[in-house]
Amino acid sequence: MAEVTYIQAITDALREELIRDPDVFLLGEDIGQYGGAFRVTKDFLEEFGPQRIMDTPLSESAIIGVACGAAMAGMRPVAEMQFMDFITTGFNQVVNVCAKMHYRSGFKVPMVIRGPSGGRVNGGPFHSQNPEAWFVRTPGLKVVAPSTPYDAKGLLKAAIRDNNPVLYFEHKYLYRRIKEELPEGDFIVPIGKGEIKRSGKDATVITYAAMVHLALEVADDLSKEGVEIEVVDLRSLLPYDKDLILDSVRRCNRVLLLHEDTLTGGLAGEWAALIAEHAFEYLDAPIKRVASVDTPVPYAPVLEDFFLPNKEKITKALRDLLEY
Amino acid sequence: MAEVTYIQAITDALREELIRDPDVFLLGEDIGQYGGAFRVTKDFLEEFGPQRIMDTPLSESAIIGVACGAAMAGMRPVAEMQFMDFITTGFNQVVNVCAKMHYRSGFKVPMVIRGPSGGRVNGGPFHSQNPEAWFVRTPGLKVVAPSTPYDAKGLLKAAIRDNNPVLYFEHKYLYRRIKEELPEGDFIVPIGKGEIKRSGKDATVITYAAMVHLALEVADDLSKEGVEIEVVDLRSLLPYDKDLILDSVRRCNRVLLLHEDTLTGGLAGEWAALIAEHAFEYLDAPIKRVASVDTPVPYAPVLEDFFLPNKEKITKALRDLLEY
Amino acid sequence: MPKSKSNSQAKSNPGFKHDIVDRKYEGIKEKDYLQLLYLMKLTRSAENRVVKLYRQGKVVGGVYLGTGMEATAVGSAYALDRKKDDALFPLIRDLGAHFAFGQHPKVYFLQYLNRANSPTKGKDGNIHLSDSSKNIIGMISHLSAMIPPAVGWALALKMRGSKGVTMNYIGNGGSQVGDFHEGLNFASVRKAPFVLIIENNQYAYSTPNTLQYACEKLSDRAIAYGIPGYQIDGTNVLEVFETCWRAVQRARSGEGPTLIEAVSMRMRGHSEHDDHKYVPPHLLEEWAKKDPIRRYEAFLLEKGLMDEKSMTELDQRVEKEIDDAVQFAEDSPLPEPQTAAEGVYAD
Amino acid sequence: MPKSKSNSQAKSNPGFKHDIVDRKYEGIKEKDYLQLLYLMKLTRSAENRVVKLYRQGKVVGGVYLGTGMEATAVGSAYALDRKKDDALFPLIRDLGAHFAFGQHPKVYFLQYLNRANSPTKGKDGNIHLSDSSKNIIGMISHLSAMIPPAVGWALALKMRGSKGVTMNYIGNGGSQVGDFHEGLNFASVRKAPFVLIIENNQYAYSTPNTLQYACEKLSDRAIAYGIPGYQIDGTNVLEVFETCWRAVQRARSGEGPTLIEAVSMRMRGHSEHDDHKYVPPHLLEEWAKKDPIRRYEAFLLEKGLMDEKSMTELDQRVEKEIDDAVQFAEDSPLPEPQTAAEGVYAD
Ligand SMILES: Cc1ncc(C[n+]2csc(CCOP(=O)(O)OP(=O)(O)O)c2C)c(N)n1
Ligand SMILES: Cc1ncc(C[n+]2csc(CCOP(=O)(O)OP(=O)(O)O)c2C)c(N)n1
Ligand SMILES: [Mg+2]
Ligand SMILES: [Mg+2]
Repeated sequence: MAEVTYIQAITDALREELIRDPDVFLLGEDIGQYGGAFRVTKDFLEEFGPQRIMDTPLSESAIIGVACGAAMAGMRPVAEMQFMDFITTGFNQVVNVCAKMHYRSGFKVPMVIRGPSGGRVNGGPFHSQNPEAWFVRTPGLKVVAPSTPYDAKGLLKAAIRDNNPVLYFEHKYLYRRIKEELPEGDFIVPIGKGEIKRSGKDATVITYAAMVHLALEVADDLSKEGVEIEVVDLRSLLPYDKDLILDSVRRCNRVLLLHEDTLTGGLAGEWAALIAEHAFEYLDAPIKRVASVDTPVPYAPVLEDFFLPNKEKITKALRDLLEY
Repeated sequence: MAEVTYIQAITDALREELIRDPDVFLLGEDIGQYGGAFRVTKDFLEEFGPQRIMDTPLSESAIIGVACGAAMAGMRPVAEMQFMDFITTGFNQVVNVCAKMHYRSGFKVPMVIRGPSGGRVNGGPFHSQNPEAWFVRTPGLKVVAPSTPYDAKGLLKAAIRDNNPVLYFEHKYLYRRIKEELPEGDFIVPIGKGEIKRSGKDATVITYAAMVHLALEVADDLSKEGVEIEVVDLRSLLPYDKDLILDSVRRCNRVLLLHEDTLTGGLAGEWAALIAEHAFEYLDAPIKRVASVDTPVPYAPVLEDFFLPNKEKITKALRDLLEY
Repeated sequence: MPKSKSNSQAKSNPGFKHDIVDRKYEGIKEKDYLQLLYLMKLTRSAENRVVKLYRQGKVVGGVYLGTGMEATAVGSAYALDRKKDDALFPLIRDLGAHFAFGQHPKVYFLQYLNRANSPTKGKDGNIHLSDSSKNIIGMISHLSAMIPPAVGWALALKMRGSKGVTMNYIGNGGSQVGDFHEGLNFASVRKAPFVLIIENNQYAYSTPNTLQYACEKLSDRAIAYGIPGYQIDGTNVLEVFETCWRAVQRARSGEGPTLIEAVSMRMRGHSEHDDHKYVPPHLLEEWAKKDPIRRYEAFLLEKGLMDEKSMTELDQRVEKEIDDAVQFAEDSPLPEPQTAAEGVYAD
Repeated sequence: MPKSKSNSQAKSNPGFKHDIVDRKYEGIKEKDYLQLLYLMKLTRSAENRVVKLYRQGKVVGGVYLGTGMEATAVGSAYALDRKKDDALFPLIRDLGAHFAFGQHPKVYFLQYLNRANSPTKGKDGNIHLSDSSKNIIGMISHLSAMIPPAVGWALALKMRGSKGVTMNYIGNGGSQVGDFHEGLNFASVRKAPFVLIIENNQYAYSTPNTLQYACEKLSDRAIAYGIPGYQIDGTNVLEVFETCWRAVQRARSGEGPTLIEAVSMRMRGHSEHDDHKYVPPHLLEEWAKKDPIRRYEAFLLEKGLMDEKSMTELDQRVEKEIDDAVQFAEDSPLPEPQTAAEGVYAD
């Protein structure tokens, strides 16, 4: 059993689903002959043919809308955004056409929109964004964001099999940096279920995607000082695992909310509200947030480093919590 | 001094700014001869001519983008969305072009996007939304949402004079339902400053727009029982008045966060996080949220009534807080 | 300015000039002649009845009519064939297309009266009605947003080896929206079995065409996508039918999309609360002479396919059907409040 | 497949076939002939240098070049006049347009090396550089998104009584995006003083035109907006200049926008990490014969406006300017980290 990278896990999930279900097809810019900007669908065109691996015009709104219509007609399209930043040009299709279709018409919309998101790769303001929070506030959508190859594979399969529009955010910083051995055979990771990636008792960090790894590094460091930090990986952002969050907070009594997206209006707010309402009595310290600075994602490495959460910021916040 | 409706206050602000500053101009669908779907700009075409009152093609993305470019070139455009629901088709222009322009290029973008939002008028899923939260998480934008004629006029003037893209959400339910006497002469309401619309001591409600009035009604009812509820009207949603929220919570020790937008991922989360971090010691009860049900806005009156916050839901939440 | 016509007024019209050429219309069969009239009358009658209900306060929200445009709505969708897997994506003025595609009038009233047993269960309003059992996909409000899904549906049919075709509509205003361009371009590159009808009714809400676009004919936009484009008289149901029928056959045989601009006039306000004052009265008078129902009646009378008697019978039949449909809808229950929370997600 | 040409290789080319017709090009003056060559050479040299810096690890992120397209970028923007209030909205392959519009090469290197004194202060990357002092407005990544702002800027000029014109660019891929349609339609309805250049370089990243659009010529899309459209040889700097010059004069005199499709070839990968393998080698060989710089050099040699000596001197001058510019940029400071938090809002 070989180690599989995060990006390979995505490729494997797509290939296995294409084989399993003839209704599954992929569409997006440069996904055919080129195999996608990040080569997620390398060699798929030869394997599955141009009908199931559809190179599209440069038109995100049409890509998403076409996927929606095809899904309503019984297919299971998986649309790639070359970068998730570009989903904004198809925004109306996502939030008003796809998201509201079942509620208002009864038509099912089994489709996935997937693509790379996130920073720390010097991509600048338009190739580094974390657009997930725009969608988490939109009923009718599901939103997932895996942090490991296992979750990446299992969640993508679950997303493709789901009868609703699912937004699947891949963190491009993890693509080739994270590896693990994956079990043989088919498996899914259920949408809506988080996972404790590290158990602890002194404080809990609620997070997802690339920040999981940063949190784990900090937790390892602090462990040497005898402090045990729990790391909760939400994996799904909508719906999200409220029970897991509340359970962890009730056990650890101190909580840090962490995301790579910018602070104000970010997802940590939603989690904070949940906790402050439903685990209020268990809190021994204020709820803290660490997130990116409230700016566009700057390009220069020194600026992006300043902008993003990092080990120092997370450690400092945890120390504040522990010392409270 | 006559009473002025909320919608008249908007009309007055636009007219006065058009007169004051020759760089101000309006653009949007049907705003000229017709005077706008809600007649906000009635008779403006005759008064200011077709260059300053520009009827546009049916193209929200172009309307916003054109406004952006004109603003960069030194004008002060005010773009109307016939309904704020339609801003989603120009979403990329708002969040990627307008919002990031100054940060990445130094060009100023003094523009306003305004229009009717909100429900309770049986407008159905596409004419009733509260899109503000999509923008509050986007650095580079300012977002305001007045609840009274005074604030409507003062904030619109402030928005037009601001050197940044400002989204101005009018609540259409209030258009002709809310009246008040306005002072003579020019005034503005500064962006970023909230206002206590009713002082209290037993609990505070943080809210904005149409919900302010609902909160005030509930507060009046509860006052008869000897309970004094404070009602904080944020007015500005980005930036928002953190000091005012924290001060109110520190005095009242119990807080209800209220908005008409749907619950999950809504703005109340942001406020909850602020409070749970910075006023933690002052809380005598969990933070509560009341918001719309997590669905699209349903059309049928019985369904919309179920969907929206109402006096019963607010009263119940406040009683829970008070009895805690 | 013509006021809302009651059904009795619209009944018969000896002497109405029709200028419809009597020739062999491709695709049309004997029985279709009367059916087309029936469908147009059903449409107008249903819409007039909704206005009545609206005035009685029984309809909330907006009311949008296709008065003057019935020939476009009916003639186009009548060219489709549900048995061949076709799908319909109608727009705001296309009640006639619903009927031509086999929808029952009672569904229309259930929808406008937001009953629990309407296709949207009261969750979406007015003319936004879908019917998943009939492959009718109701619009969202954002104009042109349904074009990409209609193209996607068409491509799905193609992928599955079906010969089905999808038909979608857009206004002379809505065709300025980006999705018009993206959707039609996508369709043409992929040769989707797709027909798009531009309903050019001279206005977009209050905005005249001179402020919407600067090209000569909207049908010329077909050139931008390398597909055929036709500008036709949208008040002549036979011309509409024939042009759409050819386009549907073309799509069915794998040759790709067609763009059809059907020219007509929106004879009422944008919605029923719009006074329509921005339209010069002479324009309405001129267009009244081209009323799609009255001129087609005159044609059928002249052609001898109908007489005064059968005309009266038809009106009575239509009236009865509408009466029954309204009754059925009014007798149907409103949704239970808590159903508002249901159905956001499919299982 | 031609590799990245060093400047010395590209220097002189006796015998290179040019096929440029020697005639009176409207708008062009004697001195312009040499200036156009200088600008194209400056462009290619600057881009080649950035590749070098990239390979040395000094440039982070992507590197996007306009190799093979210099005639389009230079010839078009050279038709503008900053003194007349014109504004430039260049795209990813348009370094030459920056130079032709008066930008200094050092700014380009400051930008690519994300220095504190670059126009974006390190906040935006690579070719996304604006210069508010020169009315150059840098693109955002989302293709076609700059078209509506460019139209808005044009309308602002018109409103203020200026005779200025804005010029913007879009790719053969990017012209499928909705904003292309909305922006150009808006411009044509309002007769904005606006020129849009479609740079048809055969590919959009890896995607060939057959998968992007189905019309014959992208310039035919002008018909959809009732404006003039021209398809021209984008590797002939004189043809590009003349066509754009006419379009600019037309816009300046209030007659509205023009759409120009300049046909060329993207001679390198989409970005420097793209191996470009999807392009059939014979295509690159054919297009190499139309190299905009070499054929224009050959033309100038034949016309007697240059000789071997002046050519060498020009190359040396360009080389020196680039050396100095790189030196200046490398000597400039990186931004202070905390400046990341500044400038989100204007005062
Ligand atoms: C994207 C979008 N913007 C604005 C509106 C508001 N609106 C509703 S109908 C209408 C006019 C539509 O005109 P047209 O497309 O010609 O269709 P018609 O009503 O004439 O049939 C407008 C502006 C909308 N529905 N969608
Ligand atoms: C809206 C949008 N979608 C996707 C991309 C990703 N992308 C960057 S360049 C490119 C190809 C552009 O092709 P073209 O428009 O022909 O310009 P060229 O690079 O050939 O000059 C793509 C797909 C983008 N920048 N913007
Ligand atoms: Mg119309
Ligand atoms: Mg290209």
